Amino acid sequence: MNRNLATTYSSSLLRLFRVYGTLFAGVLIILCFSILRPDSFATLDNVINISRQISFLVMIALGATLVMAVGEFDLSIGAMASLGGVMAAKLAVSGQPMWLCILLPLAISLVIGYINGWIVTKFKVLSFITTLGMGTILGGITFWLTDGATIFENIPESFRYLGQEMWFTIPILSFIMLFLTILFWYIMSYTPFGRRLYAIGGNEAASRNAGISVAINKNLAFALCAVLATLTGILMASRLGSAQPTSGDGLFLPAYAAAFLGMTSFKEGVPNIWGTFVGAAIIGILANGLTMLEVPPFLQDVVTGSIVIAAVILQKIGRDSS
Amino acid sequence: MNRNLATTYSSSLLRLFRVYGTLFAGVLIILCFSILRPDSFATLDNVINISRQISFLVMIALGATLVMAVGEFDLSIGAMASLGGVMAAKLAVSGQPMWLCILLPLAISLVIGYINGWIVTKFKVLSFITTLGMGTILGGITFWLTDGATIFENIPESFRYLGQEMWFTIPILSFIMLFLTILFWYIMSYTPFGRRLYAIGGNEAASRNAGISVAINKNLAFALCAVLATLTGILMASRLGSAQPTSGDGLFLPAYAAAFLGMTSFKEGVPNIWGTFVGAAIIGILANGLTMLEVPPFLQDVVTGSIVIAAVILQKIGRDSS
Amino acid sequence: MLQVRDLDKRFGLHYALSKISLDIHSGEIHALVGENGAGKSTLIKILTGIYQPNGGKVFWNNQETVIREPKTARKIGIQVVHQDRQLIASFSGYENLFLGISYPKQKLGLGIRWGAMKKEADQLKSKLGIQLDLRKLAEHMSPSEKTMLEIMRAAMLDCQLLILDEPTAALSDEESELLFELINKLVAKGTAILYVSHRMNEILRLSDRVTVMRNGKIAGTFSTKEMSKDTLVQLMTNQTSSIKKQMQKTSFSNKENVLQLKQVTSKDQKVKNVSLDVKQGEIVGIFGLAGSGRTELLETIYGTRHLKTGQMEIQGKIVSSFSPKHSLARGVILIPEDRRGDGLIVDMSIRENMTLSTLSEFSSIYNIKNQKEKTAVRTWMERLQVKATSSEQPIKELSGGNQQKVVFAKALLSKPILYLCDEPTQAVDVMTREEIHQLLKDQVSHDSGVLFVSSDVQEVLDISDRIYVIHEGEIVAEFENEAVTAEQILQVCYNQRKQSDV
Amino acid sequence: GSKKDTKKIAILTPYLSSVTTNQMVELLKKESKTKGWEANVVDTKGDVGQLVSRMEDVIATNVDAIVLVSTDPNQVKAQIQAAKEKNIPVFGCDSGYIEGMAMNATSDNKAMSKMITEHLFKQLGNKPINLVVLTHRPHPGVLKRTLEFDELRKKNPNVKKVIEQQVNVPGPIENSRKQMENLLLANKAEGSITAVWAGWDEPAIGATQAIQAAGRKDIIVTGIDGNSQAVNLIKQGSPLVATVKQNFSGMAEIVTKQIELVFQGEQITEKEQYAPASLITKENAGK
Ligand SMILES: Nc1ncnc2c1ncn2[C@@H]1O[C@H](COP(=O)(O)OP(=O)(O)OP(=O)(O)O)[C@@H](O)[C@H]1O
Ligand SMILES: Nc1ncnc2c1ncn2[C@@H]1O[C@H](COP(=O)(O)OP(=O)(O)OP(=O)(O)O)[C@@H](O)[C@H]1O
Ligand SMILES: [Mg+2]
Ligand SMILES: [Mg+2]
Repeated sequence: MNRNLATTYSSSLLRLFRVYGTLFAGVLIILCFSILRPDSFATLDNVINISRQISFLVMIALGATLVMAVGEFDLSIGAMASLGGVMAAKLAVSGQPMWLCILLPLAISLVIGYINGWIVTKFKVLSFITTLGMGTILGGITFWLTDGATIFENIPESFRYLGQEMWFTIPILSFIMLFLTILFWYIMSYTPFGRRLYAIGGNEAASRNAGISVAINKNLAFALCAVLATLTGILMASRLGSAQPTSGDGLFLPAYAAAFLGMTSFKEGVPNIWGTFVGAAIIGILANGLTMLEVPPFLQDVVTGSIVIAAVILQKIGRDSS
Repeated sequence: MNRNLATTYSSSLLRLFRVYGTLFAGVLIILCFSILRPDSFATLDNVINISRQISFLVMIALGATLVMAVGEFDLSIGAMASLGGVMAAKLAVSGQPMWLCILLPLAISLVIGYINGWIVTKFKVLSFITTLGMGTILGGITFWLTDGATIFENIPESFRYLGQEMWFTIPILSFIMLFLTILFWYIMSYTPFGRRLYAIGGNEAASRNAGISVAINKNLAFALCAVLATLTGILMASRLGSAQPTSGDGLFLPAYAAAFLGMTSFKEGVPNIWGTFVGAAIIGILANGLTMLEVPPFLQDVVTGSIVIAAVILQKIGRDSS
Repeated sequence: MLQVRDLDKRFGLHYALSKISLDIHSGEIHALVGENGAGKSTLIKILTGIYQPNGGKVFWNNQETVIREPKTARKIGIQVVHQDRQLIASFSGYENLFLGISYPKQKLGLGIRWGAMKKEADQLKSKLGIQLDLRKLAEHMSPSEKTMLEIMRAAMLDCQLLILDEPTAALSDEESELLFELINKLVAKGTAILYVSHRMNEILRLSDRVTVMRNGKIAGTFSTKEMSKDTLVQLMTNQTSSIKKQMQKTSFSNKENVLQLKQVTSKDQKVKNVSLDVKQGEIVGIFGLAGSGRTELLETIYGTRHLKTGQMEIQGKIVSSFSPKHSLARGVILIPEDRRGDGLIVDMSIRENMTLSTLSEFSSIYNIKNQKEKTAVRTWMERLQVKATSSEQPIKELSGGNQQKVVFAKALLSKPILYLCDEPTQAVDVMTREEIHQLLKDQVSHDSGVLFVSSDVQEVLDISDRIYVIHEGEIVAEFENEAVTAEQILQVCYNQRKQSDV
Repeated sequence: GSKKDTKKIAILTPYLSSVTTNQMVELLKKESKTKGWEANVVDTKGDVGQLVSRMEDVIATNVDAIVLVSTDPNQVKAQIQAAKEKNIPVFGCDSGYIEGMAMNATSDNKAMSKMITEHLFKQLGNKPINLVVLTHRPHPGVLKRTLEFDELRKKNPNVKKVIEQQVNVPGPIENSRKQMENLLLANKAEGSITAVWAGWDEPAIGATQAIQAAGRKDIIVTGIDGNSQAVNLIKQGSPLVATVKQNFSGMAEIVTKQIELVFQGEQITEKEQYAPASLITKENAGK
């Protein structure tokens, strides 16, 4: 029947909207900026520019997504990133080889993240409070390492390589970001480990009863999250050529904003890697475009907040009828 | 049987621990500080001092608790508090009567909070992302109202009354805090409204089937939360005699720390008013005691974080055996 | 094969199991029966490593074994379908099937071979003869589909002992038959079955031996051949059953309508063109095969599902506002199918749950009258014999059947004129089931009406005055419950299905 | 630079919510307007990583000049080079100078710290000194002041005790007030605290309020910045006895003038230019 066809058609359009709504919103934002600032926003240079700018947010938000996938939160990611940058910079200043400057902090953070998970799973403590406490502790350690001051003197040139260099006119940072996104997308979607993480997040008791080692998998998710946060911090220090004791703190809320925005995309209601990527991209593009449009600072906030809310609402349109 | 008696005894002790564990931790902290600094910590003056210092945190955390009770989050409380202080100060500077300086911001925040709730319930958007967006918008508005500067010139003396005066040598702030805590404890425990909020947080579908208007009650929880945050902001401005555009932002994380700490007390796993109070008190007492002990700044963080984690672990001890 | 000796389990101070001893031989179907809260599920949870016992020993193939976690149980060959569904809502049927077992992996690398996984699952599906769209997410499956999925999952791995905790509670007769076939196939291979059910007919028909539990203790193990329904019930309760069924026929033609639907269609087309009526004092049964839209029909009447066209009258008044709240105000209540998902707040106490929909009766706007509330709750707990330590016990600690009783008490508290009952007696023991029937009959004698949905034809026949048969959301037949038989009703259903298949 | 007639300048800072930074930005905006330039302000709320990104954005939009306000230029080294390659001059205002920038106008943090610290020690005379230090070391300017202060206090033999506290940002007034309240209760004896040295004015204000509320007469407070709330307190004769007023209008004026020179195609020789700071005490407050 004709009517049925129409219904089918419109309902599959709605379905598309529900799944890709946030992505559509992102495209819409890009279109707007491109029309308003064709000469500066819609340029290849700027695409590269944005891809580098969002790289930190994407990386740290990937970690947040892993922990959210098992139904927990890690509020220490900001502090972890700051500490990571500081550790790497201190090592670099003290003349250690580059690989050690990167791997040692990553190894340390792996342990710290695992401890986060261990406290949560062993004592059944809410992750919210555990990681808040851990974040405070890490902040103290960072402060102790730096005396609160930015580290920038005597940082060797090689330390800046990853953060500042390009390959084929594309920043290395952008490559790293893309590589990690694809890697974790693969892990989460196509490996048993990823499926287990999602199962735990979906129904912990059922997963345990099905024979999944809930504790170990959760601990690993926390450990990976900490490693990603630390990597973000290290790369940020490399990019700035200096390590501030609070450099990562500002990433914490945007990271969760990205992950939650992502939850409205692709797999509804489930934290997912590409969703997080799109979420981070939207946040990054908004900041970039609004600066280019020279919107006054207070209006930028109002616009950003409104667009984020609008983007998620947009995606719910027609939900009832489906 | 003797063995049984012993089991009974120890198991009821464990039960006590489970319910009051965090409270015990709090008492332990107080004992430690009292022994280490009997002449300054364990004094009536200091009790009064602490009661005033925690008043802001308690008030704003009460609001967070309400929203958590219905299973949602409000991340805009910090921005709401800042805006509240700024609005009140602007009104005071413009010569409005005191009651208007207080009631108008409260009324405005009631509407804003209700909108938060409305977006969440109407469009089924995650409250996390909605309120994050709203917080950004509110931050922009505050900035617009103040041009980013602190408001302090021409604030009338009467504006400072609530924040700075005492009744019977006890700060008015402490009275307000206690009054609100008792009020909301009563509301949450002894009124149908409170019961409904908890029911919604427990199982939304079942609550709806039981004839509860889920949307309206949730919206009200958000509205009350915003009002409490605004009140906090106003009182903070009154206390400082000035309104900074970011004064409330720093309260956001501690408020949730308090509420989550509180969830481990009294009613296990359920956000509850006295739990939040105890949580806020622990955070406040730690800051107070550690400053008095003149612990170096970085160690303060490490100690605070560790104690918070230890407090929640303590309370889980013996959980398995029950 | 499995020997249990002197098993104890304590919750707080309360013994849920004491000195349980039980033997299960390979290749037998061993039934486990007992009142609600007798401890059946607890025993199963110990055998599958979810709980640890406080005393006693378990021997598996003559070796003492400690089942420390669910993983251990699965490894040694104990598979289980729990009373509460254990699925990941956001996962598809396929993914749920492979939960906790090793996925088929690529030769090189770590990736999952989705193709192989699907093939394996589909093979199993056709082997078991189960019809189920495995691509669907678990959250979109109906209770019966979820059960079938769990049964498939248990059958995925080779198992020596399969434990089924009330598997048929949410299944229709047809699906139950499928399950029985499957059970017989497994038994033929030497698998032992531990079967928990409140449906005595199934027990008598299926099992070789039956163990009766009473109050956390074993009342005895018997050969099923020597058992009858009455003796079983007697063993379970330790008293002779007194409830006598009798059908007295009344004429309803002169009574007023409590509910009348005229060509009601729901927005999502799950309910189509339904016209029906329920008269005062009448119990009207609705029967249909799984997925025929019975739940949806009740939800549309109750207001949780949107109505598109048609007209609804309650007590002769045309209804214009649809929501659970309005329905309750009109005196219409729903006993939902999924009691944990839609009926109860599991973290709250019995008291708080029971009075939830009638809170205003026990309170003014600024406070709740505690004494009044407690008295009412206690009264109903006694009347329905809810087995609990006190009215303050959280719902999640109650046995399945006792949870259902709380749902019922909540409904009864609101003194409704129309009951919409969706599988109200699932998971409820025989005695309680009779009680619930009796309760409903008592209620209708006060001029209220009941719309009663059950997957059990016999139950529908036992209780209803009139029966509608529903198929794909449409009413296809109506019977006065006089001379009609179960076969006749089922016949209508199957005929309809054949027609729509063509 | 761009070919358009109106020159565009971008003003970037992470600290727009700080009173003094805000003051400077406002002045820069006003000055630009009178010169007929279009000024665009970008604030990153304390986030330096963000600042880097936003700087790249304005470079991409081809502004004619960039002004960094209250920012450590070491953290945007690469971006300064990128701007240089596109011929966009980068000016510092209260920031610092590094290779590649056009110039920086500042009041020397070190000098200011020296000025106020010496004043403080002079006030305290020859008695034993017990100090509370309220600071926020992550802020580069405040750090410089604190380090200079550390040098000076070590040289002063009268300094017996130093309690350093980190002030939380955002919310420095409320936070420093609380910390001071606690310290006062912990040190009740007369002379157990004789002075508070604050890294900038907001904590000085919080500490002053706490001292006033406790009714302690034996403690004096100093700040740095000269924000008007602090100047007000000094005028009233509160425990806050002095601050150093940075010449923000001076800095903004210098920068504006230098931008104009660059737009006219001239070279800047003086890379670091100072707008001298002045000590504010009760005697000259509010004049
Ligand atoms: N987690 C728990 N905490 C406290 N008590 C519990 C818990 N789980 C079960 N119980 C109690 O143990 C007893 C046995 O419960 P169980 O679920 O085993 O009964 P059952 O025989 O399966 O009943 P049903 O037929 O209703 O499912 C009940 O009294 C129940 O209240
Ligand atoms: N949330 C949902 N999303 C999508 N489909 C659903 C959902 N709930 C039910 N369905 C489908 O709707 C149809 C009717 O389901 P439902 O189970 O409610 O009918 P029923 O007659 O009550 O049968 P049952 O005996 O299974 O309860 C089924 O095909 C079912 O798979
Ligand atoms: Mg059971
Ligand atoms: Mg159904």
